[in-house]
Amino acid sequence: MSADLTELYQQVILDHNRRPRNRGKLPTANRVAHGDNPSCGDQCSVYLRLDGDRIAEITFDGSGCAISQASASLMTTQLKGKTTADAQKLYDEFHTIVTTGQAPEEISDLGAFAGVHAFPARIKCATLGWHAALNAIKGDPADATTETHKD
Amino acid sequence: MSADLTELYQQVILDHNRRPRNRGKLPTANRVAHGDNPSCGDQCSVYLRLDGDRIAEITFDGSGCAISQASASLMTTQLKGKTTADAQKLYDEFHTIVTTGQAPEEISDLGAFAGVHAFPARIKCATLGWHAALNAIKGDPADATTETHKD
Amino acid sequence: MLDVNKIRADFPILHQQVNGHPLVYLDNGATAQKPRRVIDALVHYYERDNSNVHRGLHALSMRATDAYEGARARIAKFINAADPAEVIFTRGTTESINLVAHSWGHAHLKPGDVVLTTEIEHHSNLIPWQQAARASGATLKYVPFLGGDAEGGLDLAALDTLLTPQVKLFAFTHISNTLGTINPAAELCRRARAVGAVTVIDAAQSVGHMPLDVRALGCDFLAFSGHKMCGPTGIGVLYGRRALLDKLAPDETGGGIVVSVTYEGATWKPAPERFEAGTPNVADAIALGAACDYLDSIGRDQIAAHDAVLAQVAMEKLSTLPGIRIIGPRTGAARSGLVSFAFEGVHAHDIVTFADEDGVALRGGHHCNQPLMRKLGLTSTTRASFYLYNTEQEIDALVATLRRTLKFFIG
Amino acid sequence: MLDVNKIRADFPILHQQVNGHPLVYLDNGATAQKPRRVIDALVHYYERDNSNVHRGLHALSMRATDAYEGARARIAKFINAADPAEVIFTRGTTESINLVAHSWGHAHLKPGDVVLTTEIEHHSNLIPWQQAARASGATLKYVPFLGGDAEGGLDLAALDTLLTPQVKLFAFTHISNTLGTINPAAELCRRARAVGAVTVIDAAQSVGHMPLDVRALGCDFLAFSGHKMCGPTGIGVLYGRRALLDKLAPDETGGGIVVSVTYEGATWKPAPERFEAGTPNVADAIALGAACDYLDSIGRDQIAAHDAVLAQVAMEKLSTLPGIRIIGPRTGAARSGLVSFAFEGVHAHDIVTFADEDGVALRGGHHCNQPLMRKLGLTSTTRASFYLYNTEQEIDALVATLRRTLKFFIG
Ligand SMILES: Cc1ncc(COP(=O)(O)O)c(C=O)c1O
Ligand SMILES: Cc1ncc(COP(=O)(O)O)c(C=O)c1O
Repeated sequence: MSADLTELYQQVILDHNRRPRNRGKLPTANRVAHGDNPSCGDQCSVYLRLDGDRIAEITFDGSGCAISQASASLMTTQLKGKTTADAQKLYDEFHTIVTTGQAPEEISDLGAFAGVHAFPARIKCATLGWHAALNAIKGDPADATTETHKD
Repeated sequence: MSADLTELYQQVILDHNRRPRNRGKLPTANRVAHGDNPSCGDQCSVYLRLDGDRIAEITFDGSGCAISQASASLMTTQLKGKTTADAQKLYDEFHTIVTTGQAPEEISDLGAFAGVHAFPARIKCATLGWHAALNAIKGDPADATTETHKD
Repeated sequence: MLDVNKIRADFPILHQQVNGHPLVYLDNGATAQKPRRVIDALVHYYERDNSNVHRGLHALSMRATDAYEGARARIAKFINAADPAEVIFTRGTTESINLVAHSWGHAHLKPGDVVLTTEIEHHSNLIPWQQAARASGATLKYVPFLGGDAEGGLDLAALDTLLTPQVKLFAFTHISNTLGTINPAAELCRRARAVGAVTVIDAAQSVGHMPLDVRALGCDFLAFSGHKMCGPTGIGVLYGRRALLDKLAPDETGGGIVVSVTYEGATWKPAPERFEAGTPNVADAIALGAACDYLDSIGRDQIAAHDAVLAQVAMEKLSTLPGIRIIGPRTGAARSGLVSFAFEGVHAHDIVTFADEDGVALRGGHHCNQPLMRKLGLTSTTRASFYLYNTEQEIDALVATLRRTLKFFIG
Repeated sequence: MLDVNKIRADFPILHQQVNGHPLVYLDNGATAQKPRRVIDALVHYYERDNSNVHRGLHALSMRATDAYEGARARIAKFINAADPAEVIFTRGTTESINLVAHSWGHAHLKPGDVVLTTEIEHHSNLIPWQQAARASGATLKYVPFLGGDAEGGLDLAALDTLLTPQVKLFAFTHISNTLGTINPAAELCRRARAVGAVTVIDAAQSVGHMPLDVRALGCDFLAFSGHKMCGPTGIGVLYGRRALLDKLAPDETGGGIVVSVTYEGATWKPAPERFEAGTPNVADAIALGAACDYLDSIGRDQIAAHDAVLAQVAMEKLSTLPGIRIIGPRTGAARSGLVSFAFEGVHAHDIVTFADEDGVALRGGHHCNQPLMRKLGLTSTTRASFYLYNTEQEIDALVATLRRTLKFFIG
């Protein structure tokens, strides 16, 4: 396996893909948004319980490649308990990671996605769940279609 | 001037172009048809007085290149007094002349158009008046658009 | 038997390394590669003859017009059309189908009418009919497909019930791009004709892969793309029976299609000009003619046999992989040279990414067949699709890379 | 000043004999010739990168997608669009205008509305509006043109009366392909915007001949063809302002434009995908990007100056010919690099045929401008149209062949 591919499919990603965290509908959710990656058919729904501006609970559901599923899973573990402002900040950092391959020191597991930058076609996969989560936070009922976004 | 071009623009053609015969509307006409060459804009109307199956009188009107105008003019001189069957026969001979360059011995002035065969794009010009005349004979009110025909 | 080594030498693109491995191009269902002869036709045109067509009397324009109309005649022969005027140049299958849906649909469909298609259509032979039905008030109905060994074959018994006199048009694919099903197109046309329905065949996957004769099929319209049959991108064909075309209004209007224009209105030339508004894609039409020459020099019957053998071998070898589900008709049923498959727990995109590391080009996804995928209980499949330059060794490379991928993801 | 000899070396087609004479290509208004760089872009694509775009994850598909989207961005820069998504690939100007007439017209036009265009439009910017007006019940009105020294210039005083709040759309040409008129496009857009009308510019004759900036022009839509700007046939662009595009439904539907499809219906992706159903003309889009590179490497301001000088020289030399009538704006007025003319008693087609004997490629006819011809009292004109590779010597060849022709016909 090439170095690029090993970078892309890090252990943490494979682990989240095999055993997704926080998967399934959230009965207590007060926000939900859906994301589509129309070119490849990946889908992701994100369910939130917002408590003021804090993300009290978050789950996801969907289907897609290992990158998209692991990213959504890992995201839920990172966002739980954060404020909505923190969530936006984390996404910005995550976006930098997947587009540049540069992971800042202090960021832990999200850095596993640095390998994505070598596969530009997969950036959309990695950000799908994040787009859905941010739309849910914004209360935007529109689908988060990755192709409307400049990743 | 090249031999091909001299062949195309024979004296008889130039003469008919400069001094068209039987040009203008025919007040006594009982048949009329219009021909268009849509790619180049050539137009030709043919007016007939049919007397039984004989072409008692024939005139033409229109605008276009020397080939189309001379051909229509010469045609009127050839068709006047002929039966409609003769007209069809003459057209068939004319068509052979302009597509193959082969003029049968006995055909006189029509042979002047043999040079057209070396300029396939001009065959439509040479046959425009003829198509209008045959449509007039048939009593076909539809425009004779040269591009519907396989010349 | 095809001399595949000789054929491969005709395709410059095949002789490259991808990620350190020789390119194994198994994405022919999406687009085919181009032989030298087709590329040369483009270069020749632009270096010697390029000019606008139809309205010119100078040497270049006459050469360009002759070559363009020559390509039309060549393609008419390729599909055995009665008349070159029945060949309308379009951008591809999608535009060809839209042309019929717009022009024919607008003129003929009304509330109470039925447009019939099938559950296995590509989006390009599905959405235009949804739109035409919506615009006219007609109803769109679908011929269902079968499961089991005939998976993806059409349910011809259901067709008996569906093909009523209300059906004004029946549009179906010749070959399914996802399942590999080859539909009995001549029979479908015959039965549609019996109730007076106009037929539209989507021949995107068939015309370059097997002998095809529009008169033997008995269809009214047939659509295909150049790029899937070794021709360039940006050119395709709508074949239409002359009698129907002459009664149809153009969808796009503009220069080149008119007899007479005033500030009040315009009158149309006959087919094919009527349907080709604006400067046509001259160069690519000519190169598509060259693709016909190339394919006929090999023989489409030979290509069909070669495709079928590769699909058979691929299905046998793939079925040794653990947990694989092969989609589409099994043994016996008519099947084209493509094989779709899925694995529980490994997504098609991860498979395609891993295969690419080994130089193997596959396609993964819904293949523009979303509703069909849903019916199959899948979100995506991986597809290997073959053509005249593919070999059995390439199937071994495919199986090897899949085995490595499964090992990585499943262990 | 252009180094025309150096430029000519870039165009393989120019170095040939026609009927024993060096080719003098003066039919650039119909289509332009292609530099080596554009031809090479096609060859490179088909020999190295050819694949279907957007839906693929293998190396070739990613390269093809990058090159295709790169071309879109390149063209956006060429016309200074705010966003590459505002560049929609079409077959050419005609299809671009039809797209607006169909999609925008269908959604917005109703009885009582006025569509405004001008009396000098090419059929491709005329008939689509006649059709859209007919389909919607709107009225089509024309801005008249002037005579005299400003022949073919628009009557801007009449525009005051015509531009009422009922006008929903104003479509006009940037440069007339018959008269050479350069319309004051920015002013026309500004005045149309003042009454709330959407503007559509036909830039077929301008985009490759002068600097063009859609934001400076302030237009809503702008249409052009690749083949008239040194690009390949079969590719063109519709520029549309993002805010308008996002509210428009697609005209053609099929694969590649949808988010989600069921047997009941579909939802659309945003622009540009929404408007590009089916496999796009990938190779020619990429080659059009190469044409932008080429033209910008020369400089469109330089090309415009060169065109203008040639037109000026041509008008001076042509006016020495007996009985000539030169059409279009005279001294002072804005004028592009093409000159139309007519002789009493010698038809344009005979002139073109004679010129061809001397290797000079001209166009004769109505130039897809039939109603304008009628207004000018003509049935056809002969047109010489210039581009970056033409020289003053070629104008001498033009005048010499015309002199011979006149001698033959008139004496
Ligand atoms: C002013 C103008 N508009 C529109 C067109 C149509 O362009 P195309 O034939 O490339 O669609 C042309 C060229 O023929 C033109 O000169
Ligand atoms: C069965 C089928 N129909 C239609 C199409 C659409 O063809 P195109 O994208 O060339 O218009 C395709 C190819 O993608 C296909 O496989």
